Amino acid sequence: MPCLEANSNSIPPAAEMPLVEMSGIGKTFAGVRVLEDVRFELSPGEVHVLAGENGAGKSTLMKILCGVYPDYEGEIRLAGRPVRFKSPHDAFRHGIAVIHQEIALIPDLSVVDNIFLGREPVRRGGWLDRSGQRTKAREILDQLGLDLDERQPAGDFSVAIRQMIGIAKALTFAAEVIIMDEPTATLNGPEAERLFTLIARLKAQGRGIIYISHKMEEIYRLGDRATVLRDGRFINTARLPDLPEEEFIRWLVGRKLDQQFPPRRASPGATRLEVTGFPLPNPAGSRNNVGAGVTFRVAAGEILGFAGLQGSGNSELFHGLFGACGDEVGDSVMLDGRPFRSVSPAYSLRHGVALLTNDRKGNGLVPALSTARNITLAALKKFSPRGWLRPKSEQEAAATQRDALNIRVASLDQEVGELSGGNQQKVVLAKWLETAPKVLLLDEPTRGVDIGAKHEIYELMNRLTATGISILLITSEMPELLALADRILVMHRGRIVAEFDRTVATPEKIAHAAMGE
Amino acid sequence: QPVSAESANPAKKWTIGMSQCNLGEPWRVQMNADVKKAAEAHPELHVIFKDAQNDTLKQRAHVEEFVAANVDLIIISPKEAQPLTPPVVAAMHAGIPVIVLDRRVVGDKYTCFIGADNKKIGQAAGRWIVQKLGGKGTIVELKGLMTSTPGQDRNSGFREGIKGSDLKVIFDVDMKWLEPNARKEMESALSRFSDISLVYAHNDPGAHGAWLAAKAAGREKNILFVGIDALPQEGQAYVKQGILTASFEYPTGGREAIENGLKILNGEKIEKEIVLPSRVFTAETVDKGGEWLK
Amino acid sequence: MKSWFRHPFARAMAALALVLLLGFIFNADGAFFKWGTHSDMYRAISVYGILACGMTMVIIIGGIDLGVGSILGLSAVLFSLLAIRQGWPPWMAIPATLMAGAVCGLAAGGLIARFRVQPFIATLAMMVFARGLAKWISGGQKISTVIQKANGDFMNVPVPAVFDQLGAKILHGNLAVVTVIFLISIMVCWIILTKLRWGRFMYAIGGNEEAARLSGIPVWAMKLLAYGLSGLFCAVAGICQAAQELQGDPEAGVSYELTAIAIVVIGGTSLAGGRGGIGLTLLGALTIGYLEKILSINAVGEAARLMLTGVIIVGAVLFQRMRK
Amino acid sequence: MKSWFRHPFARAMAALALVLLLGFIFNADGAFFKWGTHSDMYRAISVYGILACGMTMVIIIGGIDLGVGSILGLSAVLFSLLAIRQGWPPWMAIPATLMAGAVCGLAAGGLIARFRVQPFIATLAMMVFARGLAKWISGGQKISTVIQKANGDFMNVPVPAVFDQLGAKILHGNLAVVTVIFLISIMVCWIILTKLRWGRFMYAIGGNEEAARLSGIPVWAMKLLAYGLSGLFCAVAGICQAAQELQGDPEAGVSYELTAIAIVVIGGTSLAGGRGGIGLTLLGALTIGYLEKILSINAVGEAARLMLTGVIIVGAVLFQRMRK
Ligand SMILES: Nc1ncnc2c1ncn2[C@@H]1O[C@H](COP(=O)(O)OP(=O)(O)OP(=O)(O)O)[C@@H](O)[C@H]1O
Ligand SMILES: Nc1ncnc2c1ncn2[C@@H]1O[C@H](COP(=O)(O)OP(=O)(O)OP(=O)(O)O)[C@@H](O)[C@H]1O
Ligand SMILES: [Mg+2]
Ligand SMILES: [Mg+2]
Repeated sequence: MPCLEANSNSIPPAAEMPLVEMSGIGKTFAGVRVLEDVRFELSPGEVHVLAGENGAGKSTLMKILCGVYPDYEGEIRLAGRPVRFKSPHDAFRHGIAVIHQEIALIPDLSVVDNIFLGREPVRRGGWLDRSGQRTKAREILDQLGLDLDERQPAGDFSVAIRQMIGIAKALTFAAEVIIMDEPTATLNGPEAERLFTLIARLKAQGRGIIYISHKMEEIYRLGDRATVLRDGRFINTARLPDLPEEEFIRWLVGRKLDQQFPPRRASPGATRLEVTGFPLPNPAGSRNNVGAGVTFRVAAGEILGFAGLQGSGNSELFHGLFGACGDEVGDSVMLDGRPFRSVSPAYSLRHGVALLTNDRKGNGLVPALSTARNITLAALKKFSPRGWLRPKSEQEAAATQRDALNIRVASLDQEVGELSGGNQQKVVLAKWLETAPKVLLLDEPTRGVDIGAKHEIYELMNRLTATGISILLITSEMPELLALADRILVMHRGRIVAEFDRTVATPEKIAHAAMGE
Repeated sequence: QPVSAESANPAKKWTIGMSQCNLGEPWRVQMNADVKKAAEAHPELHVIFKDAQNDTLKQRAHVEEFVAANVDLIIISPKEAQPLTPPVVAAMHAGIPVIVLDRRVVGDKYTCFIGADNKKIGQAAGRWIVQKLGGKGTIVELKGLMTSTPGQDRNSGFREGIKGSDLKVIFDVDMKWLEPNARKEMESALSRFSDISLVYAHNDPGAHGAWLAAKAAGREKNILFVGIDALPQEGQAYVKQGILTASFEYPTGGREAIENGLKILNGEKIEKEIVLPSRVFTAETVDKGGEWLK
Repeated sequence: MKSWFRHPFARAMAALALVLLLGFIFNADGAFFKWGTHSDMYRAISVYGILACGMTMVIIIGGIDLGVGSILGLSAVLFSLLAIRQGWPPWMAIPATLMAGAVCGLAAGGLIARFRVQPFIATLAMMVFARGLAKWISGGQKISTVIQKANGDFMNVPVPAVFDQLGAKILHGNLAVVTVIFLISIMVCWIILTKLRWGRFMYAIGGNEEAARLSGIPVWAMKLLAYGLSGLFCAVAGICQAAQELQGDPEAGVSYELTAIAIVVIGGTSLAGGRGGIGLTLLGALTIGYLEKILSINAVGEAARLMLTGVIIVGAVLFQRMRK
Repeated sequence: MKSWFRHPFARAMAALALVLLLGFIFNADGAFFKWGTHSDMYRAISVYGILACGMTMVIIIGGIDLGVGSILGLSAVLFSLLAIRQGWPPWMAIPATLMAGAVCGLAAGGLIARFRVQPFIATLAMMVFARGLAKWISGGQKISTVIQKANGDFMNVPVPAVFDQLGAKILHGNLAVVTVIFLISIMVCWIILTKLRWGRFMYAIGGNEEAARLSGIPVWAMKLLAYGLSGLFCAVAGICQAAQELQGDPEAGVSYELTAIAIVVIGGTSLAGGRGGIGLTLLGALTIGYLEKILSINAVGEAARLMLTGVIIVGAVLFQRMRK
């Protein structure tokens, strides 16, 4: 079993000897300093949380540790021995496995092939051992509770499943150090739970886990120690049980943060969107074709939450409403009392409907364009009367959004592909806000966003709804859903199975309904 | 001979397969046109044209296809001697007479070769130029593709022709038969040399391109231009327009091929090697149909 | 300072500078220092450059256009047929030819945009089709002022004035008209790509087509636009070529697509789409133009010329990296 | 059933079927039904097919190789020089030529993998360089059994047996040896692409290079491998070409790169990389081979042949979509 056995040149667990020691780490991108004299330490059998605001440098620090950026300053020691990785391959051979923040799968390769990519088990003579691969893949997928055809291309699956495949990929190999960069950003409760169980098991085996997250509950539940970065600098390391949450947040944000969820005063107006028997689009290859259709209505100024597990079809519903699938939907949708035939995204945008998808890398951003140009992309008509661009007003609008959402960029001309994950998410949100929509479909709007910025986004949503905008919201974070949504619809296998008012909704009720019980 | 037996029947239709190696050059288009024109005069002839697009192996396949279709006669203007020899031999073995046009095949397994001699034409051009310039002057030579035999022969023949004179070739480059290339190269020659007596180009489009370059530089009056091929609508017309001083004919042999083909089909005896004579066209002679080279 | 060198434009400049340096060293007895040499080079590269203008937009939008050389040939033939044989005045012959070029581009673009045919295949098909059409309408012959009469004799008609005008040099023979047309094409593309909404859309589509679509960008219309414009520029180039050669050659433009793509790519525009610009294409055209010119004035033999071209291209590209 | 048609292989089959259908209809008085016609076609397409084998891997890894035609020419010349002029035995001449081809491929691959030169540029440079080298070592002459002696006379040396063997047809003249070599090349690629880790790596790199790198795949080694193998297949094709032509022509293979790429792409392998396969390339080769053959046995004129080729390519590709 070449893949599950411990790596040959891995480090023997020593009592005091830390597994990983990083000291004096510095990193510069094109003249911009993103890490300065950072230190970090990981012991065997420990879950060490790495925390900080968006753009603080967490992912960069981890990419240095796993060999992605070979040119850095400072020193890394593995079990006391100094190392300098030249490539991810190099790092893996030293027993370091990573779940990257941006899901790094090959869309056209099957799930099994993705899981074993780069360390395929081979039979004698270098031939691929396909059946062996499949059995092993099944094993780990079952542990993660993933019931899917492992021969299907990975690109066919929703973001959450792809995230799970990424996790499976890192866990299939018995690495000494496992880095998890926001593994639960798109995961629902039950899926996250299974991951936590696995983490506990790995911990018990003496592996070291570096865990990056913006979700407070998780951090406190899993973490043994936490290290905080801010603006690329080391702030502090502390044992988590001894660290009050308030203090922790102060380290993170540099100031005190009042309650996380601003109070919501809902004042729903007239019916804005009325959906009757809307047929869910059926993406090629997907087997859950549901005939009945979906029925609901949203009022102006209301936030309507959608809950549902993996495969409930809520993301597909949003895509369909927005016209992203391109089919004519007939008269099943009424917007402000008039039929709304969402034939294309352009049509929807003209009628004031915007969709923020849950896959910012796949279909949210144009990485090669600058931050400012991404922000104005969907509303470009506004900035180009009669077709001529107005770069100045574009720049001004982008600057306004940057300040409102606290987007950390070196300059608005920086390519958006170079931003940190959370900041990219804010750029996508800014892009859709810039279209001044009447109806905003938000699928995981706060994916990977730090707590400070989340707070501001929540306030922003309150302000938007106060002006009569309707928001449809999908989020995998239960507290967020409960605190923001005025009503919550629960979906299961393409149907709406329950509806709760905010006053009566509880996590348990929603979870039950979501499982179809 | 099955051929002569059948030729008694006047209603007999003959099918001729014509394999052209490339139709990307006007000269070869002209060859096909000549074949076609000559054949149209004989209602009993039906010619199938195939164009190998400058691909030896494709041309080989074409000959094989003609054999498979059992044509009565094959005319081939081969791209290459060596690789096209085996299919020609195979056709002869199958009892199909083969006329080889313009370029040769190896050995003597063919019915008849018709073609002109590039080396002789090059030589004639050289001697003519020596005479024209009075044995003294500077020459720009715009060569055809130097990996092709016509290019090599038109070059070596020319060099032999001017041997012993005081003519100096000051600039020689490969323009690959193409007019835009010739113009570009000539521009370079013009910017390097203030004194150029004559441009010798391996084909008329090349000479025309050179003339265009000289005209743009305002120097076309001080330079003579000589080309080869002398197609009526190209070289001969350029001479008439006063663009070229002379153009040397490189006959296509299309008409001769049909004429001799008919003889073969009718069982007549013909010569195995027919070297086509060539003409030079100058301002004085162009209207009279040129002057035959000795 | 340091970041200046990272800019693609500066890197394309570095490659051009290297080539110019070679020109200074191997100046062919001073021929390289004459303005005429440079103006000749600009003339020679102009037709390729005009093709490269359309190609830049097609590549930025994430496609490729193999049809440019053939559409150029078709346009050259058509323009000559109309202007010489039919005797149409320029104000009719030119728009008609431009229209025909644009239609060819749109046809390929339509296959790509509506039927999702790979750009390589759709434009390859256009490449062979347009070449066949050029040969068909010309009867395989060059369309020149020499015309075959019914009796088989040839007669010579005068060259239409528009040929002379477009093929001429202005400013006392110091600048070719086609070079001016090339510079105007560059300007037009520059405006489209940097000043108009369309340009932004093209970059967005090339960068992430799905994100562009979801942002309400009319992806297929933009693709049609890019390929249509490319066809239009091919027609412009074809007219220029015909005017310079005083004839419409159905073989004109064979393998020009490779040069046009090379100009765009050596400038620094990525074939992956979404990045690059027309300024880079201008520099790429100059780099390739000077490279050819320097080898030409030094009368370098064919074999050595090819080998040197390969080596210098690599050298120039590596030189670009080095400054980084 | 429905999903079967969605499979790329089935779609490539549809295109081939359409072309074969045309062959049945326009069978040129039954010529299309003779085995000889088919075996000729297989022979004619084999050299292109061998190039397309290497090209498939390069395209799957997300690159492109413009150098194949030139490396073929260089190999043909080198092989002829070694086997005819130097009189080397086949077991020395063949490996030496293969080595040279692989080195050319590796050189281009090295620029791409190590210095991140765009594949288009690196292989374009190799394309001109190898062509120049072929002309240089051959002195611009075809290397055949006709040898010019010092005194200017020509003498004819016998054709080495290896030329006859490789250029022959086996099974009573029913199958060309080069076709067998083509099929073996297909098999080799099939094993690499589907049975070995290398193939998996190539698909991964073409699908998402960054993700592949993060998965610990030695990206640059794989790129070297793909381009090196492509060079190797070029040398195989060059040897086959020389054997069939009984000479080494320094102009051999000009513009073959376009045909090789077309075979791969028409099969259905995407130029974007990461998708496709060698089986598709086989189908693509047959489609293009039959298309040419059918036009050829019907002796369609040049202009019409080109236009029909364009139309049928588009038709075949649209036909593929239709079944979906
Ligand atoms: N390739 C790059 N080029 C230039 N700047 C970069 C690049 N990658 C990251 N950065 C910058 O480095 C800083 C740190 O980014 P990093 O991704 O490490 O943040 P992070 O802490 O992981 O944030 P998040 O919580 O949003 O994921 C950011 O300001 C980002 O813009
Ligand atoms: N493009 C696609 N091709 C094939 N199947 C798809 C595609 N998109 C989604 N699916 C499948 O359709 C089902 C529903 O997907 P959807 O994204 O709506 O789920 P979801 O409940 O929103 O999940 P998530 O929590 O990941 O957002 C899933 O099984 C998913 O794998
Ligand atoms: Mg991050
Ligand atoms: Mg969802």
